[in-house]
Amino acid sequence: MVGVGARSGAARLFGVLQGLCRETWGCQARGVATRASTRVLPFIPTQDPDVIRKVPHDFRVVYPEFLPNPVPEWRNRLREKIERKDMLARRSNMPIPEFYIGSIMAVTVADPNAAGKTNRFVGICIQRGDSGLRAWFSLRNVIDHQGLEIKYEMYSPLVQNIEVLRLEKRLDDELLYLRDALPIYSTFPSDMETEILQEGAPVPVNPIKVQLKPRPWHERWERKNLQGVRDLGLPERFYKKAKLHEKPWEKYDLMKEYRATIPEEEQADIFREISSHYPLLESTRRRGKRKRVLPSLS
Amino acid sequence: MALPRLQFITHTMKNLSIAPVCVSQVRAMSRVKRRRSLPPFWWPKSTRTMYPEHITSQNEDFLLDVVEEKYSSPLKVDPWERGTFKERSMRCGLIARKIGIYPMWTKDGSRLLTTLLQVSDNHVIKYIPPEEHIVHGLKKRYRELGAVVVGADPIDPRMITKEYYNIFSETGVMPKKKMSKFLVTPNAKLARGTPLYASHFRPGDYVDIAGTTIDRGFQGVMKRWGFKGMPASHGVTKSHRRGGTIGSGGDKARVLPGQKMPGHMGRERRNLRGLKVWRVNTQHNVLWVNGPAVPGGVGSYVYIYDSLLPHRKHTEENHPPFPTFFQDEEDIEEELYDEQLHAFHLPSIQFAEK
Amino acid sequence: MNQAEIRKLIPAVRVVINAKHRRFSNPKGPEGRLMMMRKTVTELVKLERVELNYQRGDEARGYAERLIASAIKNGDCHIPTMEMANYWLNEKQLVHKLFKVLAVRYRDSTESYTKLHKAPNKYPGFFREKAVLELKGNPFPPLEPNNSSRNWIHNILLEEAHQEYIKKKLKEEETDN
Amino acid sequence: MISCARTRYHNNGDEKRELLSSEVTKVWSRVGGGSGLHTSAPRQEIRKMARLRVVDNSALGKSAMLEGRPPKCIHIYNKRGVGFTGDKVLVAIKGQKKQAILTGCHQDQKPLVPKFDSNNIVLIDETGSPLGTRIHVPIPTMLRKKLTDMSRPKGADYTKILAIATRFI
Repeated sequence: MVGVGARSGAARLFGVLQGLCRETWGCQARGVATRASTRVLPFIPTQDPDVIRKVPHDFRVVYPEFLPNPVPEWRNRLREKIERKDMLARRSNMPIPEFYIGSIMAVTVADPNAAGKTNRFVGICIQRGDSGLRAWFSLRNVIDHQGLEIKYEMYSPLVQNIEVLRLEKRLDDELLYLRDALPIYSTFPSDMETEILQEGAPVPVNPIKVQLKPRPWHERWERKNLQGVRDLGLPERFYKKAKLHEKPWEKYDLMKEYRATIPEEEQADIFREISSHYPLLESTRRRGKRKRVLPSLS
Repeated sequence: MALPRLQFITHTMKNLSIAPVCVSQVRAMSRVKRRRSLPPFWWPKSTRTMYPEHITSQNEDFLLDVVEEKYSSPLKVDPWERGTFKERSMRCGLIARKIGIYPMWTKDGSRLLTTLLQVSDNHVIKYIPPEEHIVHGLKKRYRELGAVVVGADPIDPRMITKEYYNIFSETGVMPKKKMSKFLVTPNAKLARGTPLYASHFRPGDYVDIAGTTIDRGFQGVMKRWGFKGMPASHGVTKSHRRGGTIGSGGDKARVLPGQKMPGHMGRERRNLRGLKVWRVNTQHNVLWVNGPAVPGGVGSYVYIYDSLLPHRKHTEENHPPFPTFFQDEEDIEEELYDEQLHAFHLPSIQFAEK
Repeated sequence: MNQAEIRKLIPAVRVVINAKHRRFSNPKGPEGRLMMMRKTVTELVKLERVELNYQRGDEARGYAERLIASAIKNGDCHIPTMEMANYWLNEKQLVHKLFKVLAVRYRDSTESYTKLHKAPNKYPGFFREKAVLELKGNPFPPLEPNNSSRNWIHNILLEEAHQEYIKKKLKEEETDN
Repeated sequence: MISCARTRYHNNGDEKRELLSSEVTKVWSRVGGGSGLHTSAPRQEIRKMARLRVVDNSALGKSAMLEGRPPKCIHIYNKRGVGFTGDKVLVAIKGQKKQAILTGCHQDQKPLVPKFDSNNIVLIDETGSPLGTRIHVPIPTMLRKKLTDMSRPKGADYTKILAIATRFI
């Protein structure tokens, strides 16, 4: 007697009861006190197996801030969904192009104190971080022999325009060592023209190796396993000490690696959710056709 | 002695065993016990003991069908007469869950952090008129107030005790996970089963928020009270994070009450007053309130009231929907923003040349 | 920085895990903790059913799941996966078992590869939660006998109630028509 | 050693620019970020005893920087004791006490506020007018508002610093 409708109704009810814990939170606290460690429930993948295949494979690299912060205590599916909606709303007004650490960018912001009420800064992207609406990146340049860095929030409504003048990657994930490098490596003219790459070409990796100034430095770069730096020329004792601080076992810690990522299936769900905006995202991803121009420094 | 105690129990049970929240006094002295590890003896146990019952799948489906049928159509009661707002009227509050924090920007470009509070399935469970409402305080003001019991978040009726289930039997809504009692003036009374939505508050209103802070367990003085600790070297041994002396000799020769010492930190009820509501989402029932300091971690329950601050109180000219916003009867936009807030779908901020 | 790691794409673990790892104290520090986990994972792959403390079993379970999942996904020609198997399995013949036996066994599996049972602990004795961790599809007799619960009293009563419910519904429909 | 490094790697650069940058680098190694002197905490806050860098062309500041005796912060005219862009400081420079305005800070800054590689100051006198006639390096635009707010109609007028700046960022 109980028809299909009732069955689906029962399923919906079950969803209401279970859903709050499972879908929205993805984690549950064991015991009464919150001090007990939080348990993370397994992610239930989408029923459609094609979803993972349909997501463009490089989306997580191009739009990393659409992936939430993986700390389970701070996660909530509804909040992430609303946040993504806001991000897309902002992007439809102010397109944010594809960029990487090492790309040379120009950012125009509204500034009530500037002469023309806008302020443009050109520089190399040395760091980017945070997810969601908090996402930011830092640009560095040397102007009048003075090193300058400015941090920009990607979704701040003060930002008028973001241009990528030269789209390229570097060998490292952070270029903070440019603070200790010779100023020539972070000097870019403010009237730099956009270098155009061929369409569909992969993003070039700039293999430039930077010469650092002699110590003292901001950080102990010999401990950071930097790729984009020439021989540091330090005495042997520095490398010995760096060796002691290495953690070679960390790359085998499978669960540490897992806890720092968003699972593949969940990423597919996130990018499927924003898939109706793909035309918008893709049209603003790389403006115009580009061609590779070799950097003058290398 | 037995009779008053029995009376007390029956009265509190009648009032649904929920302590009055609006009139609770915040005690800052550390001598007073600030948190209980167990609920009070008269608190009805909500969930029953679960054990593997191995119910067959057909029976499982049948049970779900029964539950579904029972709660498919909420109990219809005749709508009560709706009062009008007067000076000193008190409205019912809401129960919400903290779901996260993220930045928003105002129209002059300044950044602010907002806390997102989800008003999840709030329903009125009961109205207690002032005559039946027992107030232990002596103030006349509180004797004139009734109370509205609100529940939030459905719970599977198969998981709870009969005692707890009976509370909801007349309401026609699914049993609730979390309940709270809000003091109201009689003109703000609400019929049982009335759904409450986030649109109970408008953007620009000021609210008070009460919640339980994050439980940090037993902590030392550096974390709990912000002591400086002691030096890392210069002959200090085994005392780097200790508080040092706690009293003096001489005539006192004792530790003064209220001395800051290590102990349990967090899991205390805290009130935040006068937070601005910046934005309301009426589809998902989410409120964006000012600041990242709403007590509790992500997922904790908080109670939202109209602000009691003298300059934030509502007036007869400008007051929020009274006694609540009946969202099923009126149309409302999906997203409501405060005037000063920059909505993300608006174009970038530009400053005009002088 | 406060971002999800994007260099690797990892399939979801199909079991409940702790939000943070447990800090098993070890004189060798974090490395020693991993070496301890390695022993358990090796034993599990070798024996397919091990009895151990619950906390340790729950922690090692995630590592075993991830190892098997990567073996299924990447196969034995993928060098990083092979290095990982080499690290996690102390006995080298087990590397063959991982790729040739377990990866084949769980290829089409849609659920978790391991199972964790809570086990009774000895009395009198030092109380510690005990557990049995096993690989699914092992050759041993099952720990939890799958007896039918159809004849249990509450199931019979519920079935009767179901029949009555259907009859009542039918009658209601008839009266409506 | 620095000039060595430069000739080795950038011998094709502009000659004049080389000279300037070598001076800057020499001074830079003394002040701000990678200073050999241990000035302040790793956060590079401007507190008392922090070495600063004069960026105007006043004779006093120029000679102090060229001698390699950068001015030392001995007081900060705010209530926190940590200097931010636009704050007034008292510096000890070549045995004299001089007031100065901070025009750039090295510690991590909020979004949209430029972070400089060195802690820059411009020397001023009691009336707020600068000792030099030019500022070599860019200064942040937020100084326009801050210095205007700091100025008093019958007191010190700091806005003259804005007039001698060459570039705003």
